[in-house]
Amino acid sequence: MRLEPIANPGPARIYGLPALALGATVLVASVLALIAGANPFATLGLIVKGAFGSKFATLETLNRATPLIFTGLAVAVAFRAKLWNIGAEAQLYAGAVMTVLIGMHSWGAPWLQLPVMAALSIAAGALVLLGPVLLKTRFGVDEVVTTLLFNFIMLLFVSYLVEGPLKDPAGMGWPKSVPVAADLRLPRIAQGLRLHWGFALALISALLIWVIQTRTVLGYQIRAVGQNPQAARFAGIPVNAVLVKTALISGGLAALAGFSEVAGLKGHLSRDLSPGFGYTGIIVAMVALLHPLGVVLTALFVAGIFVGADSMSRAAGVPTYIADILMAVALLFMVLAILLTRYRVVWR
Amino acid sequence: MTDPAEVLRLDRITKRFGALVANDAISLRLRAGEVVALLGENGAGKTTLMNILFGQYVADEGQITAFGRALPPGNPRAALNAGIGMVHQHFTLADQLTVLENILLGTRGLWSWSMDIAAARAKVMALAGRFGLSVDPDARVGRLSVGERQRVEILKALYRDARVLILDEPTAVLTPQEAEALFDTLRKMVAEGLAVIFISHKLNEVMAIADRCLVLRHGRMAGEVETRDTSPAQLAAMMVGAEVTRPQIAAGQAGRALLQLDRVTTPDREGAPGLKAASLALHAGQITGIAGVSGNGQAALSDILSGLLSPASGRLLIEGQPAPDRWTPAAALASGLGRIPEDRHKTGTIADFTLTENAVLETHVRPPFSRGGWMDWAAAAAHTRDIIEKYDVRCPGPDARIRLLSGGNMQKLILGRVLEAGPSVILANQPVRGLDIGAIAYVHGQLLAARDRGAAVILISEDLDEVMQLSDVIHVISEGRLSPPIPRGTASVADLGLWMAGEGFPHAA
Amino acid sequence: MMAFWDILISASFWAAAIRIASPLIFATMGELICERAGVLNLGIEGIMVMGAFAGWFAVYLGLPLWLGVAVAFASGMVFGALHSALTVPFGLSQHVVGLGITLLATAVAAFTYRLALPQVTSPPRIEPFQPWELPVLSDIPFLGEAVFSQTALTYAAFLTAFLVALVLYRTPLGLALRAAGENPSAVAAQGLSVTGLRMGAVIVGSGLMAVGGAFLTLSAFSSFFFDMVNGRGWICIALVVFGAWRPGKAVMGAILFAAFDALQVRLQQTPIGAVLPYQLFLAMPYILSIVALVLMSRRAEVPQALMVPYNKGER
Amino acid sequence: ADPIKTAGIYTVPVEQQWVSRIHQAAEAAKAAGRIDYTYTENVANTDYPRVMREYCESGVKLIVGEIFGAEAEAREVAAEYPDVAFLLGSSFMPDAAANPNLAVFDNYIQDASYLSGIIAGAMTKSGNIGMVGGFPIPEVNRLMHAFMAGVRETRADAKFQVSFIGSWFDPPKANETAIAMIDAGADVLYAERFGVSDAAKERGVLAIGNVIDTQADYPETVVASALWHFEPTLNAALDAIEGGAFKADNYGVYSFMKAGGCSLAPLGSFEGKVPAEVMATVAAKEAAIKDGSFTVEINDEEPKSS
Ligand SMILES: Nc1ncnc2c1ncn2[C@@H]1O[C@H](COP(=O)(O)OP(=O)(O)OP(=O)(O)O)[C@@H](O)[C@H]1O
Ligand SMILES: Nc1ncnc2c1ncn2[C@@H]1O[C@H](COP(=O)(O)OP(=O)(O)OP(=O)(O)O)[C@@H](O)[C@H]1O
Ligand SMILES: [Mg+2]
Ligand SMILES: [Mg+2]
Repeated sequence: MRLEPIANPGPARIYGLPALALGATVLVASVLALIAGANPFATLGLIVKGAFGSKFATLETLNRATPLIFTGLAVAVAFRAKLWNIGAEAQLYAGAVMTVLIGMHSWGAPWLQLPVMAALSIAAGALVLLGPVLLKTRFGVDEVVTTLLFNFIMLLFVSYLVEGPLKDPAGMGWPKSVPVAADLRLPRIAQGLRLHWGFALALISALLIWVIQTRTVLGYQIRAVGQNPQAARFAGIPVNAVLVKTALISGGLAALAGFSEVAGLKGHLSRDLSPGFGYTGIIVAMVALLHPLGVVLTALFVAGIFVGADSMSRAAGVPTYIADILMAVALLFMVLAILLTRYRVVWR
Repeated sequence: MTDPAEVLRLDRITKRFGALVANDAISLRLRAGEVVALLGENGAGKTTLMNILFGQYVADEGQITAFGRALPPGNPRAALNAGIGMVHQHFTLADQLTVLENILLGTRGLWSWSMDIAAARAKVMALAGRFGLSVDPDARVGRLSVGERQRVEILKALYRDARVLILDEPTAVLTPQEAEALFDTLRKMVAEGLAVIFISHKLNEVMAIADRCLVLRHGRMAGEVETRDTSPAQLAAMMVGAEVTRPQIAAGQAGRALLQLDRVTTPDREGAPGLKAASLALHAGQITGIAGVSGNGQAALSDILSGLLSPASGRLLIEGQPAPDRWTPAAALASGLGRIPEDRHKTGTIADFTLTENAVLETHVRPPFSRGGWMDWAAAAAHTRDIIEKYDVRCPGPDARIRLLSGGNMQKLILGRVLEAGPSVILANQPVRGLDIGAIAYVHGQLLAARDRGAAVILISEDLDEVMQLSDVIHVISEGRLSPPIPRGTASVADLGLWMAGEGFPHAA
Repeated sequence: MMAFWDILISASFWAAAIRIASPLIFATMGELICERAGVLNLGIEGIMVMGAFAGWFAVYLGLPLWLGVAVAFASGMVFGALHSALTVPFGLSQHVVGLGITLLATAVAAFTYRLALPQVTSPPRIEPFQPWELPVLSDIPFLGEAVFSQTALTYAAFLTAFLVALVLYRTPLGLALRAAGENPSAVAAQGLSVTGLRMGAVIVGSGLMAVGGAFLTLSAFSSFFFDMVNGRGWICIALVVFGAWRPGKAVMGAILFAAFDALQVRLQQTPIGAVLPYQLFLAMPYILSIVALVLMSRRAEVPQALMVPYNKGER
Repeated sequence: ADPIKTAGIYTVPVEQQWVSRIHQAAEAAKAAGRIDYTYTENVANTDYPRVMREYCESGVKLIVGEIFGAEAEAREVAAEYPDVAFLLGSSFMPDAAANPNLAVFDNYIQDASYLSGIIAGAMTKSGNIGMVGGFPIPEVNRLMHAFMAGVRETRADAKFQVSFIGSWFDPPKANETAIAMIDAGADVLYAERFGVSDAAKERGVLAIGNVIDTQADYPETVVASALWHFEPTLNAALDAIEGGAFKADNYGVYSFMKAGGCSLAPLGSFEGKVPAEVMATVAAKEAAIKDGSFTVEINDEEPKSS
């Protein structure tokens, strides 16, 4: 079999296939529910209810989506330049570490110190990605592996910090960091809403990245470097400088995920701050075809599936692991569906 | 009634890509011991036809018979087993593997436990000796020169006992010497009864090697002639469908020197020599030709001019002033250089970018295409429409991805991009490689026009005829050394050929 | 300082290193096969979890240990088939599919475990592989204890590595696989199926990864835990790189990494361990991989078509 | 009365020793008709507050769980649902002002650990005892200290190797760590984590269990175990709820031996293999603990190798 590009896919394809992917996910959910002895016909309703069925559910979904928007954007920016940043997880933790370092003592007015915290977190994340990128530009070392490896080094470093120098003396020996000062927590968007300004920051970032990608010289250069670095170099584009700039943006965005999780939700750093947000961000970005606004939608979709399916597992009495299964299945179906909106399969 | 010597027969092959008919009921016969040339403009359907023959595409209609037996469609393995070998336009070799490994690939059942390297090596060496294809069987392919790689490709086919060999533009990337060696090999093969299909845009080669010529035009068979009954001019007319007129070339009016190299030396790189104390002056209103066998320092020269390389010693002067310290592609562009790169696919364009995005690749940092870091896409699109119109770029529109353009049209866009920026110095590196005659005439015409407007043009080409026709002054390049300038008409082809072969330049006056 | 050398020259330390290396060797060979054919398989971590579960569960249900290994292999092949179907003919992003498979396989293992064993209060156990004393060999001083008192599955790991090297470098199949990872169009031009080769490599490679996981439940330990693989899959990806895509070097790398792990555990009882944080030792494998990459970067040995999908129709 | 709607939220699977005791107690209460019990396991700390909220929203009246990794957020949730009773494992004390509805507990089973130490001290020949823990948190530290104190009763000169594997759940690693200790001379292991007893079994040395009784799995290896019983804790909470008196208490005391919250597992296959005079000491100490004449010291400092 082979794939043939479709010149002008119709709306039936563009909307039908992703819908089919969702349908197939629900089918898998129902089959799993059946196997687990639950009512297969209730799954769809329970998932939707669990994700968006109440103000509480919706807010939880948005909360869950926030770090995914950041990491998804981080990956989308980097992948545009064909900079395979698999290390959003590490950059996220770098941002989180910096947030704690700056935020553990309050030394200035929050309106001053919070932006400093955010900025230095961005710098920390950027720095973490800068390493692999310099190895790439200087020595030609493949960044897929180095960024992946940095994730584990970073996690061990965090583990060292929370068991050592940053360990909370009031934490009863539990491996977690000192807390961020109370006045340096990101405020809630509105009174009584469990949604903090990190979410708004994520949306703003997405818009900003979109503008950068489509309207600026840098955005154009990033794409040129991604598509054909040699031609870009010949045309006078400073390839390495563009890669470094890309890395700074990408690492910074991922770090904001850590910043927003720590300053917005957790208040401290621990080794399990991120249940794989950095990795899921990769999938989010790819499903979104690296489009920044698509990243927002995809992050909401992924968060919705997870929160909804997790809630469904409790309501239907199915083991909780079904949430991860459905998230994975939905994502795989979705990337396939999106591919097939642009290509047709020819059997010969 | 079949001809006993007939080895291959294509009957009314038709292939459509969507609305486009790439091959329209094409028939072809091939006899043992003959060389058939397949000619046609870019996009005429030559490669498509051969891909069908080799089973990589499936024809919509028609059938193929090899050695009297029908060939199942869409099955390269069947084609190989039927004795058909193909050397693709773009080589299909694995760089990290050795020559021997590349040749052995796929020749033995996948599930067998041994490769019997010794026997294979002996067979390869025997074949190499017989056909004059010298190559080290244990060398990594990635280390080989283009000519050597092509020999490996031919050995691959011969190793599988191919009786029919298809060569798709085999000489497009070869030096004249390598091409001559290839023809020797082909003659030996034909003498042993192999049949060859040979695709080329170079009519003199076709006249030299082919027994018969088939001409395709827009996917249709435009004619078939015995080589001895035809002439290059007639072939060209058949390809294009009209008489081809060559531009009349008058001598240029030399102005002041716009760019000079003063005893420039650059380091050698991976087998390719750098420049050795090379001196050169590019004058306004002149075309300066660089003649030489590829791999003699042309890459270094081109890199120096385009800002990819700085001189290790010696000076680079622009309008008499030393070039900026940070000599980068951006600096070169800023100081008025225009560049038609050697490889339009790899370094000239970005395949997945639109025409517009490609058209401003080198100028996007300047107004009107950008201001203060912000792109102005409307201005860029307007500019692209201008180029499309002025340079007759045949394309769906400025928003089409450039990968869909044929080589000739891609080259026209590049030409427009360079010339519209109003460069004072134009570096044209192999500007017509792989183009058909119509496109070649167009590109040459534009270069001459730019010269006449006062630009200094430097033309790097391995095609000596092209250099001699166009250039007002010629430098021969050999082993990184540049000869003194030779004015138009003061040296014969034979002289230049000798100097190119490194027989020592005449001393500067 | 004394303690440090005492550890290094003790046979039990090297026995531990070889034991810890065994699952890594299986999975690294699996990943190496995939990457040699041109496919980065980031599903490795999840496939190892699946193998750990499937192998263990089969034995728990009463199958003999070796059949448990076979079941693990088969479970890996299933996920390998899914991975390759998406990444090879469809050419979907190998990052996405790989991470998706990791998520999926991990969750499927956990889901099945909980469905099958809803009411356990302490993890059920099986009788795992026992060390297999070889006649004569096991009696050699030092070597006998360090190398020849391992379980059969450890010996199988080394045998697997040997076979992988043999096939890759000495057979037509291996040649075709390597070529598929270098330049798929060269393979296609010789009438071989790139799709078939790559899918085959991913499927078999995933099977080996699963056996690596099963080592944890059938040899290293006797129960199944959800987090049991604990990043070992990612280590194997590093090992493939560290070993420059060569089976022999990758095995040496696995032993080296395992030695760091064994050392780290032992150093905690020494003065050094009291000074240096244990995380430093755990990070060593990753840091060394990066150093190795930098040192190797001059000679680009990376399979040239790694992560590049091959599609006949496209241009 | 109607069964109390109860939900368990655990950050690890219910097989994990510590959680398994809570889960079992809850299942028992469910069987007895006192509660209506559902649970979610393996909840990441990131998701913990969300799951808490979800259960609260769904009308659960009692939430049992562990908030060691999500203290601040969990307490915030508890404050938002004043009508729900929270009985949570925590290293911190209850805060009646902020969270009148949040009570804490922990496995204060140092009494049983101490007794198991006495036996361990009697069983070691080399006087070298290996202890493999997860993280040096109070609930681990205090049991190790109590165990060591017990050992010193019978073997004053005992040496201890202490290691933390930096994970709650990595049996192969615990296994390797234990083997390293055996190689370094340990002949009795304190099996705080899964994986340790396997090493002991493989190398033919002895192990002392913790929290759960695994002797059935390792009949030749596990001599004695300090068991935790969650039932007294849960029952006390249920009584309080039923009486409308649930408040911010520290339920840790219900894990004390006096309250029936811990015990020494029966010797089982080691019956008769532990010297009788040692068992007499154990019995005497147990009686003293129960009548309050002897208290095992609670020391939450991180233990170090000696
Ligand atoms: N895979 C394809 N999909 C769609 N159209 C194709 C494809 N391959 C070729 N074509 C079309 O077929 C026509 C013939 O292309 P082909 O490559 O055979 O030309 P050619 O004669 O070999 O040209 P050149 O001299 O430049 O090599 C082209 O105009 C192109 O539009
Ligand atoms: N997949 C495709 N889809 C559409 N058109 C295609 C495709 N493949 C090839 N073509 C067409 O094939 C034609 C010729 O292709 P080819 O690769 O032979 O280029 P070319 O003219 O030979 O360029 P060059 O000589 O520079 O390599 C082009 O006109 C292009 O439009
Ligand atoms: Mg062609
Ligand atoms: Mg061509």
